Amino acid sequence: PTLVLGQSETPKSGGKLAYAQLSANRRSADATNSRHPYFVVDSNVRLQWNCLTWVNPQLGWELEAAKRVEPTDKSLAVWEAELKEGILFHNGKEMTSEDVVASFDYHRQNAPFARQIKRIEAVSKYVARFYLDSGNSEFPYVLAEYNSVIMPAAPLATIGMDGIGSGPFRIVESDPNRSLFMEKFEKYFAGPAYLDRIEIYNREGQQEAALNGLRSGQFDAVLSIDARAALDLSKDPDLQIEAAKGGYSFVLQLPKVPGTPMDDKRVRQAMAFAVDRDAIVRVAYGGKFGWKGNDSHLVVTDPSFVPRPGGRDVARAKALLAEAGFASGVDLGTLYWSPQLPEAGRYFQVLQQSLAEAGIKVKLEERPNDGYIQFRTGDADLSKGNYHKFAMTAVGSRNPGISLFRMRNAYVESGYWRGPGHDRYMALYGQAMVEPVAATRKAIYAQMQDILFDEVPALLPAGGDNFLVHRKNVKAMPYHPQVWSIRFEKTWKA
Amino acid sequence: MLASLIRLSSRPLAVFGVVLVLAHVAMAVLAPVVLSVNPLSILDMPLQPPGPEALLGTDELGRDFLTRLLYGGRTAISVALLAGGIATLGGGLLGLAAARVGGWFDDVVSRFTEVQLSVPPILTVSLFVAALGQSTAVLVAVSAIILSTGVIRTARAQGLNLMQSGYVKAAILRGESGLSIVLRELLPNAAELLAVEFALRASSAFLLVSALSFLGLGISAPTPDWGLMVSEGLSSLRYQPWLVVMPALMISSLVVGINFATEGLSEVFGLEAARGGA
Amino acid sequence: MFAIKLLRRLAVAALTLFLLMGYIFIATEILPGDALDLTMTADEMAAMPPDALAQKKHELGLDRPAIERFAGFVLHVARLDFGRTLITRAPVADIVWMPFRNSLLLAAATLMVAIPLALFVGCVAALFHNRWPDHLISVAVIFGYSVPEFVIGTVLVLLFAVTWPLFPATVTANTNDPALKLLAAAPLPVATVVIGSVAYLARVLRAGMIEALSSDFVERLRLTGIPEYRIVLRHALPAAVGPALTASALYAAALVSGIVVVELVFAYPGIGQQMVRGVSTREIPIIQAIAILSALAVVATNLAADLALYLLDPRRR
Amino acid sequence: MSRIAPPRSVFAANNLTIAYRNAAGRMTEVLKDVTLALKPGGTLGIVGESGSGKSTFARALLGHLRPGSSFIGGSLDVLGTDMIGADRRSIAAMRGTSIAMAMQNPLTSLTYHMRVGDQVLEVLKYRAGKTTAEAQKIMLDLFIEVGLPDPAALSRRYPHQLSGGQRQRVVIAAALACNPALIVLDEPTSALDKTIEAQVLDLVDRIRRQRQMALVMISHDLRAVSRICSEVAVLEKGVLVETGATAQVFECPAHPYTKMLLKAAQPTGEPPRARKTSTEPSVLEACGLHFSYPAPRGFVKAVAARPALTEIDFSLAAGETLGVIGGSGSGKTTLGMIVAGLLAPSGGTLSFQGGDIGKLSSRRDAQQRRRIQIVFQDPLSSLNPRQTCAEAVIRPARFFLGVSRREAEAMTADLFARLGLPEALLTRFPRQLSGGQQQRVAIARAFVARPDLLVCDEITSALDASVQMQVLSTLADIQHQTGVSIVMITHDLGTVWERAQQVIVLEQGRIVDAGRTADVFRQPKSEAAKALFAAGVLAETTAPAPHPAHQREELIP
Ligand SMILES: Nc1ncnc2c1ncn2[C@@H]1O[C@H](COP(=O)(O)OP(=O)(O)OP(=O)(O)O)[C@@H](O)[C@H]1O
Ligand SMILES: Nc1ncnc2c1ncn2[C@@H]1O[C@H](COP(=O)(O)OP(=O)(O)OP(=O)(O)O)[C@@H](O)[C@H]1O
Ligand SMILES: [Mg+2]
Ligand SMILES: [Mg+2]
Ligand code: NI
Repeated sequence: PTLVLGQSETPKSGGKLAYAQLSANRRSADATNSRHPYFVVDSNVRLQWNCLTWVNPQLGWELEAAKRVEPTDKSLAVWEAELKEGILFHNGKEMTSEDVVASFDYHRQNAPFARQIKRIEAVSKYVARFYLDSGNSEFPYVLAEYNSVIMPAAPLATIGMDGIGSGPFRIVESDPNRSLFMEKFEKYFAGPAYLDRIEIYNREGQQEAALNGLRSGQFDAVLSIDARAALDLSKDPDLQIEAAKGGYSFVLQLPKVPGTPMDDKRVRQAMAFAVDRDAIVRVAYGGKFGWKGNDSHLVVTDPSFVPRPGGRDVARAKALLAEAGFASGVDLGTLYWSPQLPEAGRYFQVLQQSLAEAGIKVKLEERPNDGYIQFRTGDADLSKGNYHKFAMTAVGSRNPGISLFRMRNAYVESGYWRGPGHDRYMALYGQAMVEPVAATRKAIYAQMQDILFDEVPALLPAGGDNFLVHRKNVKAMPYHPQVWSIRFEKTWKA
Repeated sequence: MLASLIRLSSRPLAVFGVVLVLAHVAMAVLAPVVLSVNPLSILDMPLQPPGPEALLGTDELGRDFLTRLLYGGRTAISVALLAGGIATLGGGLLGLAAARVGGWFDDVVSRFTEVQLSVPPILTVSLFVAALGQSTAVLVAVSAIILSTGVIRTARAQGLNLMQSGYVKAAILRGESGLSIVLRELLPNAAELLAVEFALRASSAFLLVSALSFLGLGISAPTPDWGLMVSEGLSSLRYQPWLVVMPALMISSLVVGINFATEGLSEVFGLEAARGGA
Repeated sequence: MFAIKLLRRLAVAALTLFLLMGYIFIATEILPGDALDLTMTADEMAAMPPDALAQKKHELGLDRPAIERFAGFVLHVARLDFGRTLITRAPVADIVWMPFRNSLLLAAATLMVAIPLALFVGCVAALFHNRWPDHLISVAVIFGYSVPEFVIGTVLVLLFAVTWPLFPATVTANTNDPALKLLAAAPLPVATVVIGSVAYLARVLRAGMIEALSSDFVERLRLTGIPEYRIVLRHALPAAVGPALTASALYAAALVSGIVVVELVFAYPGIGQQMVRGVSTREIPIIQAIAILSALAVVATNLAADLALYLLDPRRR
Repeated sequence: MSRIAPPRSVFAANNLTIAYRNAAGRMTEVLKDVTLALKPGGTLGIVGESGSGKSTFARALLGHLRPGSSFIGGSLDVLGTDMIGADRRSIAAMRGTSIAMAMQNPLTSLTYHMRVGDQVLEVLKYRAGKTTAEAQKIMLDLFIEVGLPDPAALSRRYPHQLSGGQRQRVVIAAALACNPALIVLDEPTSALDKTIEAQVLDLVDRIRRQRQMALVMISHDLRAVSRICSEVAVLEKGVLVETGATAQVFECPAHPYTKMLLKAAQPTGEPPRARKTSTEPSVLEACGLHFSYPAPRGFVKAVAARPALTEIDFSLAAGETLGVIGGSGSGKTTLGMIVAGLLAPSGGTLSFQGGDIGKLSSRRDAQQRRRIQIVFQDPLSSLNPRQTCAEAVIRPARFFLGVSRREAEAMTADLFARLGLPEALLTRFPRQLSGGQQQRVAIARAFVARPDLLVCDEITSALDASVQMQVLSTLADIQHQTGVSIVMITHDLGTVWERAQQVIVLEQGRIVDAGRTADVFRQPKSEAAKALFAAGVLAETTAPAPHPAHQREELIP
């Protein structure tokens, strides 16, 4: 990939970069799996690993480990990827199609987006072929997901556990939940990185501690600071803020357990009308750095994004509740949240208060990020009648295909949305995926969003931009709307 | 009693303590009377500087900070008073009874206090909160259990001392019932000690609840609470330090006040020896 | 005779530990709600078919009688095996062990600084009893233990890491780092705990010293013209340390509580982090393990204090 | 440079006044205008009731005042130094070397965590500048001089491993270490029991003579003073009421206070005659009583405790008094508690009016509980500070007799009157009463139950001599009126001599002597009893009143 960084100084090699991350899209990590790509994700993905493709800050896809990714036919259901030659893993082995097959055999079973891959085979030493369950014109985006890294081939039970990737840095030390130390991989296929060492410290939920560390000189950078901190720190002459427009937003997953209020469309609609999106943008994102969500996973920067018609309407919300039989208000129980981003606490308190004004009672309970996904989903299995919990999750910006796919049935983020509305939605999705004309596709996406406005399978009230702050002596350290797509191989210290 | 109060009034630090405590109590009681703003409602822009609309500005959620500050002690103080009261009364009676009854009963009570004292308070709370969920009732009950151990020990020691006195022996020899001895002979003579214990226990309950709220295990948002406000305000420490400083000051001044007052009281009552300096 | 006393004291400690396990077991396993309730919401449970529920209970060992489970619990704990976490099924001992060491380290460092400091402060206060240095110290001491650790910690960071960047604001050392490296990374956490501890210890010591200095034997020494420094150091201090020791041992539990809070303020890799995480994920086994380990530490401290008392006070031998 | 002439007196106090600031902030004088001197080599005894200012004077001699008190007038010159004006340093320089003091309480005035030898060495090293080796030798000599057995081994012990008498000797040895010109002994014997007391007094007298030093001895024990001191000063509430040669002052005391002290110290008259034991039914009968305190609880059994009482037999007739005497720790209190029902005997029988009472009071029947009452040693602690004096009596009246409140009040008022307590006291709280009044209220509480047996455990030992007499005569009056039997536990032989018909002597939990008072006193059968009485005999040579043990008259018809 070519990074246009627009710097005039000549980069220097060497040095150590220590940064704290405040957001981690983490599964639980314990000593046995702390190096696995699935357990400490986001800020280390492109440091340690490579995927076949990469999504750039403008949210367009580019080639990464592959030199070619294309469909084999018009159905768009079979795709071929050809690896660049001479990509070495940290253990010195060359990356081949065998590794791609082994990796995706694992991903197929463990990563939600990779489930669409029905089969994968090695065609030649460098070419692998993917067979999808249906056509998907945006499949290269799936290959850029954080879960889609290429690991050295190994049995399913052990693959990825050693933490060996092909990225510009390799893990030398890991402390579950606390830190990850990496050193430069000299034989990185795109040329060695400038920095000798990167130390990542996990300070999720502790922005203040992280910023104190920055001020006291312990850290060179802090990733995913909130809008207000960014605003304040931009006044500091020693520091520089990097912003990425249209970053994370929060989904409220509404488990539609039969017989509970959330199963009733009118209650969900009432929520959509009651929530004070402006207040959230104001409080959590300082007014200018956030955007009002439209209850789809689309991000405001996306050309296909359609704003939700009409503003906040408490009276309407109350009327809907009354219609659903909750004239004196409804208690939805506990909403579990985790501090995946520094502003989350404020975000959900505003949400809670604004829902309360319409008579919708929600209790908040904080859970640590670590293990939160397991906690939230439990052993959700609709066939057994197990639902996940009434909880939130942070979602990063994606291409429309991936974003809109997240409302499918049998998925936690849609809260197991079902019924005719859902079926119409998914039919439109299938249509869009094989639609070659962009404008037509956009029209279909707009129709899909209309369905969401009416059905409100999940609530996505608002989102905000991504910020990182670094010292001025750190050069070429850009941020990205997708945190897992950041890359620091061109970053250097003056 | 009156004489004790007069002697107390000659100690400037004790008076200072009593005044602090009374000021806090007045504030907690009067908050809803003087203030018309709902401490939960979100007014406008967050982190407004002090102004005519919000005298101390707004907090990070855009709620009136003064209102929240004045309301901020109510929950924790009520929890502390309740827990302290239950602990003092229950623990006091239990300790005195253990001293009177002796034998296996004393053994059981003493073992219980020993065991309870060896589990750090915060862990006891954690255990119960994890098992029973986070609620005010759980907080009160668990704090009361934790604090009662100290009271039991003090009361038991005092009880054993009193058991040596002629009037208790005389009552035993008369054949008075255990209850009558505890209530008639022991309790009145441990009353001052228990009063001081109550103040101390309530203040440690308050500190405990504040620390728990700070950790996110105590009183939960959006209830205004000083411990919680300190932790919420940390992110604004640099813009509006008073969001942290004021609630921290509230917590500290209340506890300092209680401690000054009780120090004075126990000196006036001549209780240092009975309390064993701890 | 000493050996017998020692044995008896050890037996008492062992009994305390045993009862403690019973207490912790009852608190977590017999009280309303078992491990199952904690990992699932009521709706989920209601929606679960009975045989699946029974299967689940069996997996977690909840279908055995309480006594049997308690026996198992005790036997496992005796081997320092704290079972597996409810969610990830990872061995609890692995999760808790190093953080526990780190917290002990923090406690030890704290005491190493706090005890000499408290001795000094306590002696000064006692020597100047009822004069201005004593009054000053008494007031400072009350402030010291009235201000919560999280406030002290925040103030220290603000002063010595942000305003004057002398010390690290947050602990970057890793859980498995060697002891010295960890401590070198944690001057402010240590200072925070020290402030509260010194206040408490100095207060106890001051009381002990005042009592010792007003004792008959000190008066006799004064009337014999023995130099004051010798009276204080050789006669009064050892007599004051005894009661202070007993009181300090009681303080051990409070110290652990303080440490837990400070660890969170500074992201120190100790049990505090694990505890809060454990509570919010309802990982009872983790909290159980932490509670047992720290109680063990407290019981051991009490034991050590008693032994020290035996050595200090010949009357007890 | 002329040598300082030897002072004409060891110390001279002129109008010395010392006051302390009380809790209310007012100055209270504890010594008023005391003028007193002692010539070199002289021996002075200072006597007076508790709180009369004896110890205050003793400390003042060393230039030391207790915290809170100060010199407010007069002068005090000790060995040529002005103790009021001199700076602290020069006063400190005199302490231990020129003047030394042995404190009132030998049991607590040694540092408990230091070997006793080291504590004497310390004085020699720091005060006399001796090297360790020199000091070691002097220390051992001193120990021999004060009569401590096996000094080398003993010096390596800790204070608690020494008996009270031995500790007192160590304290005296430390005071003597630097060979002071004046030694002050503050109640050297009050914490000791009679036998040891005699030995210590002997020792003091001998050493003083050998070393030719001046001695001030403070005591409330007139016999001890008359034995050791050639001069005596009598203090009453801080005022010096009488001084002079000991023999003269004691022979014909001029001041009424001195007379009162003397009278209180000497028993007079004869022991009351025992009624015929054969005809009178016995109220209380003990047969083979046995008791041991439970060994301290634990998992490993401690060495079994020595029984506190073994093989106790006695009987007490109605209306009579049984005296229980014996050294400290001999089991007197234990016996009293068993009789009262606070402890249950572990063996033997105890019967009261024919019924078995060998059990705890809680298992006795209500009548037995009512008929046996006890009065305790410490008058203040025997009354509930939170109840008025009337309430203390009304409660048992109603409890035992089931009378109405009004009746109980009337009974209380009546009892108060009979005990010579002013009616005004009814509504007061115990702290507002004097010690003697408190003790009489306690007696009233016992008598309101109309007991047949009263246990008195050292009921006067906490009281001043003058008050003791009042309490005892009150008790005698009411015994006369009600015909109650009394078990009188005391270490005051005089009281037993005067009030008890029968006496038992306990030693180490056994009865070593028993019988009619006169018999036991005259012909003690056991060594323990002999030692007990020998200590009492001391005063006999100097005291004016004849000692009971030497009256040769037949008491029993
Ligand atoms: N700080 C003090 N300094 C001096 N005297 C005090 C002080 N506090 C109380 N007093 C009182 O001074 C009076 C004299 O006490 P002192 O010890 O000299 O009496 P004493 O004759 O030695 O009595 P005892 O026979 O009980 O030892 C007592 O009434 C005592 O209570
Ligand atoms: N509660 C107790 N536990 C164990 N031993 C005790 C207890 N009380 C007293 N003793 C022991 O029992 C023995 C008798 O004690 P008791 O108090 O009856 O003596 P006493 O004759 O009243 O002595 P004194 O004259 O000093 O009052 C002593 O050796 C004492 O140490
Ligand atoms: Mg005296
Ligand atoms: Mg006795
Ligand atoms: Ni005699």
